[in-house]
Amino acid sequence: MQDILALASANLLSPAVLFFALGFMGTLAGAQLTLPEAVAKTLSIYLMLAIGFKGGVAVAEHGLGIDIVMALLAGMVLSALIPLVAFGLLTVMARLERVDRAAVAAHYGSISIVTFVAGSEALRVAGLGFEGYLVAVAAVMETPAILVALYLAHKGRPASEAAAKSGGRQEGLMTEVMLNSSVVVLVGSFVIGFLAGPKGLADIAPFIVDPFKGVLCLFLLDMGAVAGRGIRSGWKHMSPGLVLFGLVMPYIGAVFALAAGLAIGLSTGGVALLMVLGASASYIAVPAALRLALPEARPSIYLTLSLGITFPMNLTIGIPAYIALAQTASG
Amino acid sequence: MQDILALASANLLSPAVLFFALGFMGTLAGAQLTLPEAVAKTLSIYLMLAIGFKGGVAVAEHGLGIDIVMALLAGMVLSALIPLVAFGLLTVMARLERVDRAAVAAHYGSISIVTFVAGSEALRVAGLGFEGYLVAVAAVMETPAILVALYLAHKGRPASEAAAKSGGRQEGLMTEVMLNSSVVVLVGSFVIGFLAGPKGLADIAPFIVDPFKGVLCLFLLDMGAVAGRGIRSGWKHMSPGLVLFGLVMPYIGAVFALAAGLAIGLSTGGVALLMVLGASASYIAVPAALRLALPEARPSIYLTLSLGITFPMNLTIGIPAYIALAQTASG
Amino acid sequence: MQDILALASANLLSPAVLFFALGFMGTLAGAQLTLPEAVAKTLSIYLMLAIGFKGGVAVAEHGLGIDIVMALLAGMVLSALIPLVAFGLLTVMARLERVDRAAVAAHYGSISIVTFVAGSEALRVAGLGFEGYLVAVAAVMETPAILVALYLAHKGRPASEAAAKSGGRQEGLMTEVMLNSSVVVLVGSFVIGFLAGPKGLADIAPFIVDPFKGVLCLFLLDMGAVAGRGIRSGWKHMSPGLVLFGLVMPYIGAVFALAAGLAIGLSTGGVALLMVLGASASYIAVPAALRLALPEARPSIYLTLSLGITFPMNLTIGIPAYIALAQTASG
Amino acid sequence: MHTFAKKQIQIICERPILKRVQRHLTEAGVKGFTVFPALSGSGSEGEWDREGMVGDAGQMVMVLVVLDPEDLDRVLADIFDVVSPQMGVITISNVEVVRPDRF
Amino acid sequence: MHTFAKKQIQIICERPILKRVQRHLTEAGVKGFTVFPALSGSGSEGEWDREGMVGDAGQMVMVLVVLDPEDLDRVLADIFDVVSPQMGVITISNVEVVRPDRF
Amino acid sequence: MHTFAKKQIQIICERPILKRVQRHLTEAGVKGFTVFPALSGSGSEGEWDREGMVGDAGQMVMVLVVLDPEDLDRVLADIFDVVSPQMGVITISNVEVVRPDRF
Ligand SMILES: Nc1ncnc2c1ncn2[C@@H]1O[C@H](COP(=O)(O)O)[C@@H](O)[C@H]1O
Ligand SMILES: Nc1ncnc2c1ncn2[C@@H]1O[C@H](COP(=O)(O)O)[C@@H](O)[C@H]1O
Ligand SMILES: Nc1ncnc2c1ncn2[C@@H]1O[C@H](COP(=O)(O)O)[C@@H](O)[C@H]1O
Ligand code: NA
Ligand code: NA
Ligand code: NA
Repeated sequence: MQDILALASANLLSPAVLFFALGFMGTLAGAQLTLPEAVAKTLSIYLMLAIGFKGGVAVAEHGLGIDIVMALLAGMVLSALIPLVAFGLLTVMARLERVDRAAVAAHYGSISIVTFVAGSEALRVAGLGFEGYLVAVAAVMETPAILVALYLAHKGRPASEAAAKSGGRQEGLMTEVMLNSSVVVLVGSFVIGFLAGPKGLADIAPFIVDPFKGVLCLFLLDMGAVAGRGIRSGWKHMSPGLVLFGLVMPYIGAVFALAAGLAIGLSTGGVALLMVLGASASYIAVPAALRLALPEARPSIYLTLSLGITFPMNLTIGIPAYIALAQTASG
Repeated sequence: MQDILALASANLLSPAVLFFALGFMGTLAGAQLTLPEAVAKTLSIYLMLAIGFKGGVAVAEHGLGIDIVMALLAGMVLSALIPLVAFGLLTVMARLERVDRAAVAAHYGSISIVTFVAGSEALRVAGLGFEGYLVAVAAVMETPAILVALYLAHKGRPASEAAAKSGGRQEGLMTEVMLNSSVVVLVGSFVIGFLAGPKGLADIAPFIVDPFKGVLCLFLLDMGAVAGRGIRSGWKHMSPGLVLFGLVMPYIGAVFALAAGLAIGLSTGGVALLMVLGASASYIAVPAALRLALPEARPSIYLTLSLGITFPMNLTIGIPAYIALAQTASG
Repeated sequence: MQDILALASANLLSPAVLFFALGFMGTLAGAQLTLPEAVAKTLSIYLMLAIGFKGGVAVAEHGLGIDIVMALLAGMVLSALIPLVAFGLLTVMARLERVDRAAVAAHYGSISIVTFVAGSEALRVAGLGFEGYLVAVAAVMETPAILVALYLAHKGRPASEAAAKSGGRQEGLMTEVMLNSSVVVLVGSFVIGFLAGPKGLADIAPFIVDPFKGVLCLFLLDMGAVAGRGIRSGWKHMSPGLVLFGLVMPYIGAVFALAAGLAIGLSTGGVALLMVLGASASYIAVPAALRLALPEARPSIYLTLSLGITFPMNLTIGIPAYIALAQTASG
Repeated sequence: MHTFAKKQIQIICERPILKRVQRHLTEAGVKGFTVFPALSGSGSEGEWDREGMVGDAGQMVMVLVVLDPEDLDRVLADIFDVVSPQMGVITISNVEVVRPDRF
Repeated sequence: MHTFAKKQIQIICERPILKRVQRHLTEAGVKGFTVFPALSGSGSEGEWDREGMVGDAGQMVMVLVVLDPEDLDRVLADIFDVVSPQMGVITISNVEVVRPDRF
Repeated sequence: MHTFAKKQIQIICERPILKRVQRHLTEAGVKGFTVFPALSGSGSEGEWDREGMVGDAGQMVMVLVVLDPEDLDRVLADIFDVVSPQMGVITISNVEVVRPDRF
């Protein structure tokens, strides 16, 4: 128990979380703390590139095996399964249109790479290692959730209407989703890291390793500001049930991931990180895909939930909780 | 005397000042050397974040005391006092509308954080330490000057007209000014640095400490270009009296700060840095606030003075002069 | 021979080249992998600043001599000569308007600073040093090619028409070209590096030396994406003859540079780097100048060639080939 | 396609007063607006260029408002009061739209 | 100078559907268009601001198309189908051009 | 509100010639103009996209000029000479303004 508290307070007092809080609270108080869009996008690419590369190098060092395939499969299953649970839960907890429930469900099945990064930093502080290939697992978890959500959204409709509504709408959707830049940079950097190996890492470590935590702070300042803005403008669309969903759903996703992680025999850190993936909700790839595929779904609901409620919760108390759970369970 | 010359030439030949000169002169010669706006803004946030954080860590290491309160008070008094002097001097030295005099005065009472940064780098080279909390002093010096200037601008007017003119104009002004992003990032990072302490600093030092001087060079290249552009387009609005004011006023502000710094017992480096604050003129927070509060005041005058004349002067010969003065006076 | 293969594979498996390939192929596959314009521009300025500064420091360490003057002259001669060859070759190999041939020729006479950077990294890996002043040679090679190309473009025309066509068009052209920001930052940083010397370099090395390779990776990801986009949209304007030209011309430029480098007695690494300069084709300064000076020339041809064909070829197989040739010839 | 006549107000104003303009538009009941960043410009107060700038002063933005002709006068009067002491330009033009009820 | 009457379509739409809009414009045979980035805005779905955003969702862009009055109806019908289920605004206005054959 | 008829010229041109366009506008005596950055586009010379670009070639900007109808012909003729050999589009439209003396 003491360990858990120590973990939690170490996390809460880490510069990264404090900068997130600065952005979040400063924005609620009325300040403008966002970074310019061009820079925010670049920092996000930097994070993808850095963790992808480091993951690839880790795999190059430890070798490829069947466990990677297992983990990738587990990730895909989680990404497809969690939306179903989320959809059901939303049906009980909130009065939303079917399409909005499906859209929210997609976000929770998919993942947030920044939460993943924050989780891996917390593990490092806690002295726990993890499997390098989990980066690749994160990448494969981006898309299955979207497909399941589209199915959920359309299932209730008369076939003819569904076909008409989505007529031409799915054109290009799948390539858009599969080729969205964050996935390509993540996977591409993973492969490059695998090819370049530790020698390649040594070359570019002063760019992707040493300043990484500091860059994360700057990025989380921005993310905090964007989350705070989301809460400011989206709060009126939230009901108590929805807020509760945004706080509880991550733990459900995490428990599913816990089971999966134990089943495929991940290390304690690996289990914790898979839980972080299960718990986190997308706010880059999925919203863009849904604007194309489910334009009737309201961003003011899904973005406020994933970015304004779940992301801050995961970053502050979720991550230490998942680590503690993983430690207890792995035990 | 030899020391002063050594100091001055070390400053003039530092990469940071040379890059400023490159931007300034290249622009006067017709080149386009600015950075994109998105990047310039981000670099400025980076500088705030870095010096705020380092200041906070310094205070965490040396402990909080009554001296901080004294210094904050001194800063506020300076920021309120200097505009009065500047306003009076302008009345003598230049033929300007009352509102323009008040606007210029506001800039000189407030501070330029980049000049502060350049000053602290020069102190480091000169081997002089300074109180970490001076960062917080810089933050509190941003706003009092604006209030005094608004008072000066409106004092001369018939009450009715003044009220009419500013009708609705001050709406939101104060929150705008207090919550302007540079102040919030500076103060927020200061508090975070204080909370995170030396351990937090070690984490992100490869981002905010090691590359700091280099980033400053890039930023000063841009600042030089912007200053040069300001001179190119604003020169026609300058009179000999105004130029002289832009060159002399910083020394007056510095002398006030010298007195204040000695009075509250700052270290030699601290006195020098408070002088730099007194001498420097704002070009971010104050111009934006004045566009809201005193739209009749002409930016071509106040921006050309603060950015085109005072900033380069401070950066090149002002800073070494203030350090030398502080050393002589502290003795 | 084995050495050459080792060199080539070390180059092909370097993170920088792999990231270029990721950008290039990802874009051909349909992904959007470019960085925001503001960031791409800044990274390019960063590269100029870093290599200029390092070049200047190298010269400060080794002293100025007549050899620099010789090298600058050689660079200018190459830059003026290569377009003549390119123009002739194009006349044989492709059916293009005179003005398009002249425009393409200008690009090959001028240089690509990113190829230069990649070349100097490859030399470092191969353990070969080079003369620091070659950075300055790169700078002087930007413009003579443009003048020669303008001459070539207008030579064929009746004098009256030529005069009419270019009426007012050359206004400001030369200052535009000489003062284009990349040249000014490169030369300015070179001079600053020379003035600041090794002490100045130590100050800002954590910004311009340590993370350099990593930043180059990020930039090459973007360049790869831009090159891929160029191929996608420009491919229909390419003929087999043009593609062949884009692949062969660099080697011709390189051989000219080889002769010049040997003649003026450069080191092996220096010869190789001069070859890289001779082989590379501009895609920043020259296109912008030609939009002003030769608007009838089609960017879809010259940009596709220089950025879509020659740049990737140089980066992957060209650079190791030039190094190998230089070693053989110097050897 | 059947289209309906509306008005478009184009406000080129300083970025520091953008919030104020937005508040007034919202209070005046317009159903929407879109803001565009300007790059540089020139007017009676001289030239400006946002390249390299750190602060918001000295930048202009353009606010586009499509609205019903009936609302034009009221909105215009309100916005004119806000913008006229500042640098900037307001123009009004005729546009057609497909879905008239949205404006 | 002698000028010729053309139409300008102004499409304010979400960035994620920009590719789709471009494809439809090209297929509808328009000779050109230009896209501008918007900064922020407000509409029936609330406010948005692209500052600080990482993803493309929640950003609007403006597509300007100058075209011949003859083509207006066809292009408009096609684009309206694409844009109407999404957030956004389409307006049409009259413009004059110097070189009529280019549109 | 009482408004006055003016003209608006909208010049979509290449960034490298922007300085030249500005110089000509100033020399032609226009009282002001504003420049907007474009993001991407398509025309007779194919597509362009400024994302990822380092150089200025291949970028378009839009220059808006509000001016008095009396000055239109002179300014237009001058600008047309500058822009017509290059890529780009010039359109003219009618706008109303509140303060007629400013243009
Ligand atoms: N006639 C005009 N056409 C377009 N934009 C203008 C015009 N006049 C002024 N502007 C814009 O409004 C800003 C302020 O103008 P001013 O208030 O005249 O200094 C200028 O810098 C331009 O960006
Ligand atoms: N009346 C309007 N005038 C200008 N832009 C508008 C208007 N209505 C909506 N918009 C833009 O279109 C976006 C989506 O609008 P809506 O579909 O109403 O949510 C808004 O965020 C604005 O950027
Ligand atoms: N009809 C049009 N409507 C709007 N923008 C256009 C149009 N035609 C051309 N443009 C813009 O002008 C650029 C150059 O066009 P062009 O000279 O036809 O290659 C294009 O890339 C577009 O950005
Ligand atoms: Na998840
Ligand atoms: Na001051
Ligand atoms: Na060359």
